[in-house]
Amino acid sequence: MTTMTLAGALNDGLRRSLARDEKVVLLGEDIGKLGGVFRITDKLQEEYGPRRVIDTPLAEAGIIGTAVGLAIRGYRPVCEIQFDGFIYPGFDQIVAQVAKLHYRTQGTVKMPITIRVPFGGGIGAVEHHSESPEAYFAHTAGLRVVSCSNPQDAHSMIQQAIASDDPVLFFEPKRRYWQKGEVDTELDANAIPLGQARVLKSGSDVTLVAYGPLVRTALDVAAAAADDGVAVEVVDLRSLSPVDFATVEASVRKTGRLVITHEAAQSGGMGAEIAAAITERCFDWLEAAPARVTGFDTPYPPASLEEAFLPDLDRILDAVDRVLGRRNSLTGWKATA
Amino acid sequence: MTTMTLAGALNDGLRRSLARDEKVVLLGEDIGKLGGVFRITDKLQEEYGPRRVIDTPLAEAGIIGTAVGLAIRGYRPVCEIQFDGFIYPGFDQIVAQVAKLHYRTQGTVKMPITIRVPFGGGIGAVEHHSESPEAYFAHTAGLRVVSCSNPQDAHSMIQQAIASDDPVLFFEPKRRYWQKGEVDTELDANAIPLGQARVLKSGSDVTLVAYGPLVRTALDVAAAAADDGVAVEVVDLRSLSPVDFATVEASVRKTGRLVITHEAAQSGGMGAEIAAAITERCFDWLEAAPARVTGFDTPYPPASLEEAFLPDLDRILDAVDRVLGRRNSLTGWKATA
Amino acid sequence: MSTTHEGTRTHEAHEDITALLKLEDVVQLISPTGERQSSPGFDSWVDDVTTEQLADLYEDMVVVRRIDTEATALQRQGELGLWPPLLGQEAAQIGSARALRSDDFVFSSYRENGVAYCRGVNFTDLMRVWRGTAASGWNPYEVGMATPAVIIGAQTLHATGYALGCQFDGSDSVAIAYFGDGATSQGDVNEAMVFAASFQAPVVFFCQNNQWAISEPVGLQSKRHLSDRAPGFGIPSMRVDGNDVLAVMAATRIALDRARTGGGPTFIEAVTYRMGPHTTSDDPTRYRSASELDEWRAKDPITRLAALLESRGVFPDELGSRVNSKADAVARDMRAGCLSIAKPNPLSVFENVFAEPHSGLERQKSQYAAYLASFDSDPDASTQGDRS
Amino acid sequence: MSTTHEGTRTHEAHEDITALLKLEDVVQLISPTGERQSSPGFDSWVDDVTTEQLADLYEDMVVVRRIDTEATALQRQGELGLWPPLLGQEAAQIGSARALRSDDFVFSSYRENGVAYCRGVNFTDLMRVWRGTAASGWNPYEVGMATPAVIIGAQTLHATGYALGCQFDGSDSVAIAYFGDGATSQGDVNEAMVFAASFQAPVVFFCQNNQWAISEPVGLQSKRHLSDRAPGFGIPSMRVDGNDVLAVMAATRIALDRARTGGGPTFIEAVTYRMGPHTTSDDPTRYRSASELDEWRAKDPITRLAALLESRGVFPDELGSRVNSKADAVARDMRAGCLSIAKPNPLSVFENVFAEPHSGLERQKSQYAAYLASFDSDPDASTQGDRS
Ligand SMILES: Cc1ncc(C[n+]2csc(CCOP(=O)(O)OP(=O)(O)O)c2C)c(N)n1
Ligand SMILES: Cc1ncc(C[n+]2csc(CCOP(=O)(O)OP(=O)(O)O)c2C)c(N)n1
Ligand SMILES: [Mg+2]
Ligand SMILES: [Mg+2]
Repeated sequence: MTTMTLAGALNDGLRRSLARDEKVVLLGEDIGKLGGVFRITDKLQEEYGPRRVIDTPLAEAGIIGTAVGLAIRGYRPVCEIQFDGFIYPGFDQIVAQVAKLHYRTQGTVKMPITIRVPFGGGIGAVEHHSESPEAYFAHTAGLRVVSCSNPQDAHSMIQQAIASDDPVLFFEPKRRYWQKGEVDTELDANAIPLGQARVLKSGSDVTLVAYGPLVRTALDVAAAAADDGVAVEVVDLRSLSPVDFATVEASVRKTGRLVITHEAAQSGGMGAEIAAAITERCFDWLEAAPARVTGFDTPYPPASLEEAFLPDLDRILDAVDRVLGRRNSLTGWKATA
Repeated sequence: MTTMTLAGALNDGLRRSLARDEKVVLLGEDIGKLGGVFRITDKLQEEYGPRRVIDTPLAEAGIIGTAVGLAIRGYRPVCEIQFDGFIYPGFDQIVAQVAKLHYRTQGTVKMPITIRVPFGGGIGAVEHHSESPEAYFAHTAGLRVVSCSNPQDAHSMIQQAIASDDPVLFFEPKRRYWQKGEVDTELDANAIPLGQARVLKSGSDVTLVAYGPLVRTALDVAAAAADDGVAVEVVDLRSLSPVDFATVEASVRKTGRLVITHEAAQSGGMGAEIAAAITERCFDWLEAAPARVTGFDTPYPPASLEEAFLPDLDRILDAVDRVLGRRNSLTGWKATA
Repeated sequence: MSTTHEGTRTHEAHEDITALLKLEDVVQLISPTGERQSSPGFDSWVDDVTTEQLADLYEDMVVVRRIDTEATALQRQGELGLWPPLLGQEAAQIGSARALRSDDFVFSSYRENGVAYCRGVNFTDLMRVWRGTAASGWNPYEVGMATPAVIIGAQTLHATGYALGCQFDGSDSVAIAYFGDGATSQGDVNEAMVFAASFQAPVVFFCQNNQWAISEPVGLQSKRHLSDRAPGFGIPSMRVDGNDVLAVMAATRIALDRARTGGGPTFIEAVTYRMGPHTTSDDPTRYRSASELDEWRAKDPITRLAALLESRGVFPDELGSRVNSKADAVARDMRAGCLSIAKPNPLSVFENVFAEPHSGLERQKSQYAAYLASFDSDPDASTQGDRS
Repeated sequence: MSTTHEGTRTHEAHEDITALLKLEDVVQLISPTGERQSSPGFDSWVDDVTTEQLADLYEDMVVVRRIDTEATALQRQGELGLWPPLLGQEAAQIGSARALRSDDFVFSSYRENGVAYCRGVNFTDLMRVWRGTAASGWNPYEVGMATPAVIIGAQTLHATGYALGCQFDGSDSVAIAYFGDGATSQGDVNEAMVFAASFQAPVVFFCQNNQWAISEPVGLQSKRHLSDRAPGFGIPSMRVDGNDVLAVMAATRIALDRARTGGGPTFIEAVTYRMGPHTTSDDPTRYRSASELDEWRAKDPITRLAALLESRGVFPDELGSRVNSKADAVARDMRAGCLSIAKPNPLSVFENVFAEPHSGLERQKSQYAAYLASFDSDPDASTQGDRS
């Protein structure tokens, strides 16, 4: 076991992938000498050379489209998108090419491309640097979408994503880059499969589903609720496509209550899909409607308003109260169905 | 009252908008002499000249980005995207600019841009010509998203969209372009507000929500179900952002059962949002979990498989049976909660 | 099928293409009336092409035109959903494709059926997409050609990335991207030039300027020759008569040689004309004049090669009947193949979305299977019963 | 603040910029040591600039450098979240912005604070975005400048569309797009050139080639001069010493005049250097050498203008103290303004998403208001209570 930051764990995971398979190449803006604006690729160009760790011209469609060609040639490209808000110029190549080429070619051409995206808010950044675009990709057939929440998962999941023969959108919780944790660097071979969720804390009263940056907040919620006598079960979703509904379903059949939280806008966000699917699967077990605690349906606001925008301990606790039929800001006192 | 095809109604609505406001300009590929590949802009360049109806170079980001500049200068651009699958190269300009400029400029700059998109399948087309990308835009704060389902709405809604000071994604059900209907061309001033849904057929047993191309299918379902003694209430959503939840809520409080249908992929589609929001609002009224009948989570398939992909009468009836607790393919016989 | 003519020699003059081009606006080696023109710097690249090989090229062009005619007929008869004719562009496609090696890799748009033919794509496979029975017709690795890209320009980046891979591998294989005049306006195509120049990728950008992007004339896309664009990106370019199979072949060989020998990307503008509609759904009379078509008919790529062959003493009748019977046979095979393509099984809609299992999709598949099965088990379960 | 120098004369020689440029690689009117150089074709465009006006330009440059220094300090002190310094690019920004008319319209990136200053943007407003209190600082229509675009290159299309609107209106206003060397790789910038050329839009593409895009040297984006790109799109271009305020002004006036008189778009590459970090978050020592910085220090835009003014007999001390006290005053105002910016109300997060009411958002707003109110009505409702 080694103590690592989440950023350091990603760096080490990338290094191992580069070492393991010479077809792995990293592409992105400023990932070479600079090591990326978040230093996730720190020293990798020095170690593996400019042929394996490639600074590209400043164009996201170019990065993704070039990666597609490399993949057709048998490479395993790992693209870095510098910030969440800069993925959109590459959207067409992702949605119309990366996602569809395996289908289009009837399985003859594989697209083992990993697209790394530092995402989410909470770092006081300027516009386009705090977005949560994951739902766009989870709605896109042909893509796998994952998000890690801690150093151990960061370390394993980045290697699993790169090893996958399918394209993976890999969302990194940027405000947790400096969060430290124990990492068993040898665990990777036996790590949890990429598409699987994980129950981080068990509890019998309410299921709380989170991913990426809000997993830590969710654990804080569970601790605060415990003080209040409420046992919250925290599920770290890890994978957004596919969603591991079996794990969520098992939890909700136990608790009867579901709260989902994410930073992305509420309308059409992951919370909608999870609430809808779990209602389909667990209707007879639900004691209350699943509640969503999310970013608002607004652009990500200026830094001094992000505190208002981002789901936090209090807002999530308010929703926990709501599904429990306790006094809350939305319904006041109300018994559950 | 005049009998018009849906395509003809759009053409007439565009003509009226051009006549009413000289700041209205149409931009797109092949919209001039050709009148667009679906002839929606037929003869408009002849009538209004190449300064008002503009054939642009072949580049969607260019079309949208140029429209943004024109809007800043005080114009009211109407962009045609030739087919649904070609909107993605313009995605960045839509999501990062069109959607956010009013917010970014604190309301000083308006974005009265209409983006017309022929969408959906059922016409036996090749790849990228049958997609349903509406959920991407409904998840994007700052955009209004609508879809018309009949000639009358096409006529009114296109004019309302153009007159709106907000950007509107206008989804046209391409397989219904040739559907005919009565149009009161003078109704427009008193037409239903753009953000409002419409109950097309009332019924007390099941609420069936649809929009765009599947509204007609939904009406067929209601007719077929009526033969079977089931009264289906059909809601034409019309607006996807905002969703007129008040209308859907009122219906579901009456029927206690909800089926939603769309052609887009199920995961993260509009159906997820509607199911989740209605469950939140009507939990105590629901007799069964809302059911979704949608396209699969696959790329849109080759033409000879679209029959399998597209929700149709039988698949929707199967879901109606499901929410009624009648025998169906998914659960067999099962009483509702 | 003809022999592949591979231009393998290196050539001292190829370094300064731009200087070469100062001499002439459009490189032409065969005039519209079939005379062999001399063009310094280009001639030597096709010196080795024998009259027999020219006859093979002639055969290719006639055959792909016949494929095109047959496919158009099949579409009119309702057997294909759509077809994008290449009529008029035979020399551009055959001249370039026959310059390739089998280990080169083609990234094309939808209209390059002539190129696909040269790569050895089976006629029936060529039809699958347009018949709507499959997302694509062939295995790209078997023929060295990606399945067509419909999103305009997207494939130019793929070609660039693939070429970069060839460079990494130390291979001298080359990627070639085919695209149209309209495509040059897309961001992707310009980004492809940026990336290719930056990495000196061994890629050939082959632009068939057929004067039209559906209803839009090339003048709407650019006020300058399209070949003028690339040099500003640091990519040398050539402008050749795209209806002249020899000129096209010479230019392609020059570009391939540059790429193979570390010279990086090259841009070729093949000036040609789309003599048919954009696709079988299009009505070109809405936007262009009959006289324009007549003008280009006089520059037909096949007639001029026939004239040249005739002047070389190749009996046109003999050649003509050999070629026509080949074309007839291909058309017959193609029609039979097309009609034999089976409609896929409904459940195949779920196949190949992913390379590895995806729990969400598997659930949808099994639910749909159960749904389909419900018609078998109980015909009354369907109101329509049209599936049972 | 200085007077705006407007280049309103038409000029016979401007038609053939490319021919002009054959003469010199980079246009320079003031040498790094402050000598006035002659440059045929450019001189006459700044003949009218008096020594007094040169002194005004000097003042502008010193003031914006001071603004930059002060903002950097404010960031270091935690008063701003981020700041993108323009250090070294003063001549490029002031020389071009002072050539504009007030009815022209600027579309810029994040680094054009010198341009904003010239447009009359209030110092405090300049800081709002970087202090994180507002999505933007000013009303674009009041100063003729859009709020900065952070998505690289996006604004070049906006400028093109705006320019098209000017053309439609029959106005002779011009749109100018500012962007960096890195931006030239983006599809949007290339599409903007396509559209601008196709419509002959009255737009000026003003590229500040400051040699770096964060850690990437310009050579990674292009193997050729950036100014070589535009002609292939049918857009004439100029390459000027971006550290020479007069050369920049002359080039901008030529471009503006072309645009106003129906000549269409022009591309200007201003060759300059980003002497500071990319932003206050950046550490340039990771990717570039100290010697490179030294080299460019010798070409400082402000020193050379001071030397020229000195040679013209403008007492540097007197001018120096006038300019410094102005700069001090601006910096003081700015600091005070910055510190006075109030934190916005939480509920303002919902404002201005739409111009017209949106039922979904209104519901979220009222629910959030109720949530906030719940802390007031009952402090115990919150476990944390940190909002009450
Ligand atoms: C991104 C995108 N936008 C629009 C279209 C629709 N479209 C199909 S072909 C075509 C014209 C292409 O013209 P060109 O590049 O000259 O090729 P050609 O058809 O002449 O071979 C257009 C606009 C598309 N396929 N992709
Ligand atoms: C679409 C997009 N991709 C990436 C970024 C991140 N980014 C911000 S500034 C920058 C470098 C820009 O370089 P250049 O265009 O030369 O302008 P400069 O900063 O030198 O003024 C990058 C990559 C961005 N803002 N937008
Ligand atoms: Mg064309
Ligand atoms: Mg730069």
